[in-house]
Amino acid sequence: MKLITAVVRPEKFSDVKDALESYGVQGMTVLTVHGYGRQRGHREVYRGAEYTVDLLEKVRIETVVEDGEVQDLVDVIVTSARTGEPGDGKVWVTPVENTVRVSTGELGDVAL
Amino acid sequence: MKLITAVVRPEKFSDVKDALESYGVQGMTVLTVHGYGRQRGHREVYRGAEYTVDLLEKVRIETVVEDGEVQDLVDVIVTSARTGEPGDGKVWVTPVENTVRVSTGELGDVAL
Amino acid sequence: MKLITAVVRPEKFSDVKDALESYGVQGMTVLTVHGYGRQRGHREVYRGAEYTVDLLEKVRIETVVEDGEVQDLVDVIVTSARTGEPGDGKVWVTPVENTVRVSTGELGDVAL
Amino acid sequence: MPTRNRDEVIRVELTAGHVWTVVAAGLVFFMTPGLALFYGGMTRAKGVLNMMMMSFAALGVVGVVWVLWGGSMLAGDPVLGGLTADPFAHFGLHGLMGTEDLLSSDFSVTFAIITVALISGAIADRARFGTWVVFTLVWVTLVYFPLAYMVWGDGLFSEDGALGRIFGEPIDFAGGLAVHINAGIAALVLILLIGARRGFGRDSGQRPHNLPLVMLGSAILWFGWFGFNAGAATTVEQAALIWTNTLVAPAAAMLAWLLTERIRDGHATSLGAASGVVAGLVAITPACANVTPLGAILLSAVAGACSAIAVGLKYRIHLDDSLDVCGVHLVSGIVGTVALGFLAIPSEGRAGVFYGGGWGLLGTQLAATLFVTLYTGVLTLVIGLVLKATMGLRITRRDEVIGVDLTQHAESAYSLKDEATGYFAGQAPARPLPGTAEAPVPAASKGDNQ
Amino acid sequence: MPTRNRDEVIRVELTAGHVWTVVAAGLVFFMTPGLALFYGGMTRAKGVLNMMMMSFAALGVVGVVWVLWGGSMLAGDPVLGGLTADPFAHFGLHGLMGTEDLLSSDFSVTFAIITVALISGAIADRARFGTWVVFTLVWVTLVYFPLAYMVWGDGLFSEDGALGRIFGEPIDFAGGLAVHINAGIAALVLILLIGARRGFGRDSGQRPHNLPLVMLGSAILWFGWFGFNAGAATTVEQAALIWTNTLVAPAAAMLAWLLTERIRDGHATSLGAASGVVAGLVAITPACANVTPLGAILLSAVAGACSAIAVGLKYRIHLDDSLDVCGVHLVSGIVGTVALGFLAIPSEGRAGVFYGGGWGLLGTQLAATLFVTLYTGVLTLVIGLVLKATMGLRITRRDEVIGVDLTQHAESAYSLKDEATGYFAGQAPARPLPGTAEAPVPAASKGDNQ
Amino acid sequence: MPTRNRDEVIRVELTAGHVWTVVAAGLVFFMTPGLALFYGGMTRAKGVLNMMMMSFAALGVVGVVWVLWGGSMLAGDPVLGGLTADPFAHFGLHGLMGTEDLLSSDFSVTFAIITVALISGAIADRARFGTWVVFTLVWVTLVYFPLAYMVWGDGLFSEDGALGRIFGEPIDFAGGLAVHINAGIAALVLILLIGARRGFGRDSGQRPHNLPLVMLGSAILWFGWFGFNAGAATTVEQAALIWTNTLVAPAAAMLAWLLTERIRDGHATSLGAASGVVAGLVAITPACANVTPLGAILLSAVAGACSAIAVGLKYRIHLDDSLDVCGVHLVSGIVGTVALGFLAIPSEGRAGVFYGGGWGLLGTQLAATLFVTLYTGVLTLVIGLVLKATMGLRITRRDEVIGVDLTQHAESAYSLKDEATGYFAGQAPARPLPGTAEAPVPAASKGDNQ
Ligand SMILES: Nc1ncnc2c1ncn2[C@@H]1O[C@H](COP(=O)(O)OP(=O)(O)O)[C@@H](O)[C@H]1O
Ligand SMILES: Nc1ncnc2c1ncn2[C@@H]1O[C@H](COP(=O)(O)OP(=O)(O)O)[C@@H](O)[C@H]1O
Ligand SMILES: Nc1ncnc2c1ncn2[C@@H]1O[C@H](COP(=O)(O)OP(=O)(O)O)[C@@H](O)[C@H]1O
Repeated sequence: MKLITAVVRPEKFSDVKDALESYGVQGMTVLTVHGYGRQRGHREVYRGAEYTVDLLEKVRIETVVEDGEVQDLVDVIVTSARTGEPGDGKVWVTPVENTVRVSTGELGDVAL
Repeated sequence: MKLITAVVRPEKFSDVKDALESYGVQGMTVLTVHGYGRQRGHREVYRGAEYTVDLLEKVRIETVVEDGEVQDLVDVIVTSARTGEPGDGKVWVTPVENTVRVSTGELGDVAL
Repeated sequence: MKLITAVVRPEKFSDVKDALESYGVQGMTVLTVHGYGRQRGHREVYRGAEYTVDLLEKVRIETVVEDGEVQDLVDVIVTSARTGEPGDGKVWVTPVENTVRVSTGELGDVAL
Repeated sequence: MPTRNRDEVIRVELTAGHVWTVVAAGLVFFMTPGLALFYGGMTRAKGVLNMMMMSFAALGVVGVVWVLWGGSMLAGDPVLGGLTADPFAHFGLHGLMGTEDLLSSDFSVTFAIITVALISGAIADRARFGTWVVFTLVWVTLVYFPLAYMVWGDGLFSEDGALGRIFGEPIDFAGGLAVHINAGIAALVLILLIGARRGFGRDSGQRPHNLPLVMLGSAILWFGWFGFNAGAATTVEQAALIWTNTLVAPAAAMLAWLLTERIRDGHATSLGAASGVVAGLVAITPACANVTPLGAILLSAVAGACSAIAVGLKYRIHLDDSLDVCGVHLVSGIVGTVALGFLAIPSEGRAGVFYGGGWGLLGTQLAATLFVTLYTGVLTLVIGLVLKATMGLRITRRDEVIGVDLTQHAESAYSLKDEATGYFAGQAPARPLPGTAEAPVPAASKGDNQ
Repeated sequence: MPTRNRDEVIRVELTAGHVWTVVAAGLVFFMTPGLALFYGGMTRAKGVLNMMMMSFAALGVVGVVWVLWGGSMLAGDPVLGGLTADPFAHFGLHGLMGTEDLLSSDFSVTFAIITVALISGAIADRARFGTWVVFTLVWVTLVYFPLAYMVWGDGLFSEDGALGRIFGEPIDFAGGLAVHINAGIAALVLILLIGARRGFGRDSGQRPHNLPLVMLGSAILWFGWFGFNAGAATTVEQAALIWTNTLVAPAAAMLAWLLTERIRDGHATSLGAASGVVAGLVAITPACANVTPLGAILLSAVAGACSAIAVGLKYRIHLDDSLDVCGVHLVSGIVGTVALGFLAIPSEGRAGVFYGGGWGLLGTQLAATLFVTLYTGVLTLVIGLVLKATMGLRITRRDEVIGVDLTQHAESAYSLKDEATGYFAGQAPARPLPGTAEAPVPAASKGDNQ
Repeated sequence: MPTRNRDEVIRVELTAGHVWTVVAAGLVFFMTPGLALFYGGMTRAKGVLNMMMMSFAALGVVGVVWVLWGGSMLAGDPVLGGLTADPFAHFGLHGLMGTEDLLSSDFSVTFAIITVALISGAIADRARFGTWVVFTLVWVTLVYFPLAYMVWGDGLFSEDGALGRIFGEPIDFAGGLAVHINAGIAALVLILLIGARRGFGRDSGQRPHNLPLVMLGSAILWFGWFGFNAGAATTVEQAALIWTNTLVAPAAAMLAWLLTERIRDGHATSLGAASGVVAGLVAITPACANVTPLGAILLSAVAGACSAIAVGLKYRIHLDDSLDVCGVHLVSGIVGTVALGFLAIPSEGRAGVFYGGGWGLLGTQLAATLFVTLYTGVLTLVIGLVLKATMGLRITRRDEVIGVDLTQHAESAYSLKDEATGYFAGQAPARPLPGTAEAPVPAASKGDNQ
């Protein structure tokens, strides 16, 4: 099994989610994060004091999948999340040694 | 060392935490996430427009532990987090190459 | 490639970020988490009922880097995040099998 | 009518007293939304809407009931031996139309609304909303209107009423008996019937979710309370005294509450300040026209300290008075009502013990307190039992875990990080339109990469 | 002047009518910030500041315009055949200084402000702020002031006006025509010109971000509406009737809205309660002095149910009336205005169908509604087209994605988890001071490990 | 007393002037909670409760002090050569009981409260709460009450006072000198004594945490300010003029502030709108009865622009006026007070330069400003130094990092994601009850899997 972690633009999350659903992904865990990268930030002004915001809101998706599906899923994510501008995000893959489904205690690929 | 990542129901988090404490876990890092899976979502209605919410609040726990403790700890989490209904969550284990305790600079198992 | 995950004090985050920038890190993803560890919590009181808060706010940083940079970067983080008191946080390193830059589709080290 | 009748605007025949009544009625009206914020901020985030809705329901139901028969129950001639007035004598308020009595009735209804709303704090996070709506209708009819008539109208406790003749007429200028003790007792009965929240005393999620909202609510309550207490003042001097007491009593009770906390817990809290303000306002309510400013300080400081101590008791006796309706309104209401027996300045032939009036007034105050306790207690118990048996008082355990807002109202209060939470929170409107057979446009086009 | 002229304070020459006008003007003033909260809570989190700013801009611009020429447009003699009054007759309000007319004008300006602000709910999350500022200035001058003069002043619809003589004088006590239908039509025109929000009907991020704020806003509106409706009452009895109707109408409309939701969607919601309150207030506005309390219940229950159904229609016809200005203000405004044709109690020789007045009044009300629709529709279209062609109405697609608060105002509304969000939200002030050549101190020392 | 004395309710002997004073006192009272929101929203999230508590403490302490000796310090005969009035002449307000003077005193106390509360904005996030409580008590007694007496009572600056005879009686209708300059100078002194927040000018966490709260606060301030300014009006015409100016001045100042921002920073902000409103209100305060509406626009536009520029200066001179008490209240207070020297319309033999009154009035205004600066500056410095040496002004560095809410009040403001944050935020109540020896029930049963 592998863990795919993807950091994408918030406004593309809906598309990514739809694409993953269409592909048939069973489960995922998502959360809002702040990302720093090549993308320029914006600035905010409060009573004349200017703040440069260079940590931008992103959505981080993680999904544990079978080894055989990794390549396809990364493609699905990259395609659905892309705008072509800097700031589209990153996807990375890490090894998973085991997975358990809490409700049933099932282990391994069947638990996904 | 291994990293155990567990996604559990918010209402069971307290039990999981107590169980981990009793077991003697030294540290963990937790946060609120939204999970998508087999569990059905709910719907919300605003001025007659209906929204289906299929990303449900979950708590994500991560704890880095010695290799020997992995099995026991996964059991502790699974047992304390289970209700038996879909939506109880997932636990997965990934390899960790090294750990540092920031305050002292200690490395490896002793840093946990 | 490796994934460095660091959990640090919120009030040191700014220093860590500056240090990583000076070192030349290209990207990172951060979020607020709650940590449990050796550090003592505080208590809150509402209408005479006392609550012990033992999950304390921390900032979690993750950055995917080339293998060769891991050691230096961990040092940079540890140095900039340290106060010497319990609660300074943890840094851990896990293996990454591949990385993709969404905007261009570039793979591997060049995607970082 | 902003511009038309400029001359008429100037020559209106309102007297100052009428204007004050109109304004005071508006101020008391504003207290109920204030209470909604005060209570709403004190619940957990997943129950704030339900909490506020209970106050809004009181506004809706009591407002309509009042026009239909409630107004008549306050303004008519006594029936049932002074228990109440004829509810159908002025159906639709028609007998009051075109008279000044309608204005008095306007002022009165605002008290009915807030009294009902006060009760809701005791049953946070677990009451069925439909049952609450029915409860407000029945309770205001059977309990509030009769009691208000007994205490302030020509009912049982008036000079010529059956109880008034025996025990004397109690002093309750603005509602210690009819509002606060009344609501407090009803709350107590409902708590016993509905049971404690799941996790009561153990689940730290039950801490207040938004304290600035609580403080704002307490401020609106205080602001409105100047109308509540002083609205019925009949002379300049009385209005000034009441205004003074309505400022200083919550001030003193706040300090007393904060001091109690500082000594007991080591910290003075903002929730304590907001609570102390309300306790002081409750305590001065019956007494506002009948004590000196120094008396007000004394009376309300005692009330503030008593309530500060009382709110902790619920954990010991495992009685889930969720937002401390009993601890604040019942306790401080009794302190204020009974303290009059000591502190009332001489007026209309009555005076408190400290002013040489003897023990008579104290007896009257105690008797009236006891009567309200019994009357409200018994009737609320009956109403509650019937509702429990028929509609059910409480949501299911599962719904309570998910949250009362989501399960009773299909809503959640906040969506503050909108890009993300927005996308997380759901999908496109699944059924945007009622009764449309066609696939809804939005859902259909959801996949578009627009 | 708190203490100086103690004697004078007491001997002021204010009459009760004046005091009520002063207080009522303050209450109506307070409605606009209430509306800002009501609307602000209903937008997504990244648009709340812009939403509130549109109301604040109305306060700023209309306040100044009124002193300059607006006050004159309400108070002067008719020009252009009764279309408006001379805007420069009382420039700077100078002709009103030292007279009671200034007080009437104070009351009037608050209506102008909120009418403009009402429109903004239709164009949430996508309007250029600079264009909005100019729009408020032009629209209040060309549309609101003339229309208010026609309906309430000596203009076209007055007894002696051209239309008044043909169709009769419509009943519009507090602004069904001049305020709600007027704002609703203007909103409709702007929606057509500006287009739907990106993702309208699909993006669930467009749900309300802060419902307690919405409920607070609706409560402030209700509170202020007692001044809005009753501010121009000329007798005690009328004030009492208006107060009664202003309480019971929103109560009944709230219940009607909640019932509609319960039947249609299965749940009564807090957004429904807040919306029902506003719908009821809108509906009773023209009718508040001319229907019985029972009539008010009927009229507003119908309005509440109609608006509850209307707000869903926008998805079907893909008309992005973002916060339902048309669904609530236009629909309930029309219901209230037209219902008078049936429910008006006899007065000044006119009465509704149900009171034997025949169909005449209904015709007058319909004609006036039609006239306002045309007048406002055409003028707003012209103003909107000119602004679209010159300044542009809408922000860029990119700015809309990032959020209107950040791109129009360089601010974000909340930073609730401050350690973290604070650090995340940015760096030290990059340019704390205007026009300073030296490197700013803060930025320079940022690296310090202090 | 909602229903009892229906007849009396109608026949009250209040005059319109009394009613207006009662209402105005309520409005001014409401400003202090408004200020608490305005300031509270502007702090970081971990300091909002402490910020609001400083205003609540002012309500509590000044409310009680006023009854005890403060009321006497405003109402009595001059002592110490006109520096103040005898604080014990009317201890407990007893000499005012039963007279109309009590009503005047009610109105006055609300000014004392908000003046003290205003100061707190300067020392956000770092003041010891206990010290603040003591400061309010001492400062209101030694600085506010005497100064108010000097300016408005029979003190030094009255016609017959020592300074009034030399420099003339300054114009300060509603408190430019006694309230805003006074509070601004006191704030300045405290800032110097307490020092800057940790991270001042570098830590972006110090941005406002809740801007809708700030806007709500500014709206409540504006609403209440109609009472603040017009409360002491003695004729209809004066009341109308003051109301007009209290509407148009903040409107104009808001536009001026937004324009300044637009030019300087490229964006008009919502914080700018809220701040501009307050700056305009401050500037018009002394002048509200003495300038024309056009004069009000001019005066307040200048004040808005000046304050908009002033709030940026603190970074350059590294003076941590956290919420800009000096930038807004001191600067706009001085602008308003001094501008009267030019813009005052002729009355009581005085007029501004532009109205042919010569330079005399300008001199008087400047002299009074200087006197207040010195009086308040010196006394506040002494009080501050004594408190610093005894109780300590500032919390520890560690407590500041953790946050002033948690360390001073053992509370945190928000718990919005309650399942999670709730569980995260802590454990079951560890010590639910004071003084109980037994293991508390909740904690004991925590492990239960109920
Ligand atoms: N090395 C990295 N490790 C972790 N997250 C990263 C890394 N680089 C980028 N990110 C995440 O991806 C987001 C987009 O990166 P950015 O450099 O702005 O654009 P691009 O993805 O097009 O290179 C960042 O905001 C950050 O959240
Ligand atoms: N493949 C997966 N990868 C990551 N997280 C997952 C995955 N599957 C499920 N989850 C997480 O676990 C939660 C529960 O999963 P769900 O399918 O609803 O029930 P169950 O755990 O009983 O199968 C989800 O809400 C999601 O957060
Ligand atoms: N084994 C662990 N796994 C995951 N996170 C941990 C672990 N131990 C500590 N942490 C994180 O590091 C933070 C600091 O740990 P703590 O034990 O309080 O101090 P120290 O880092 O000095 O040992 C914790 O709040 C938690 O977020």
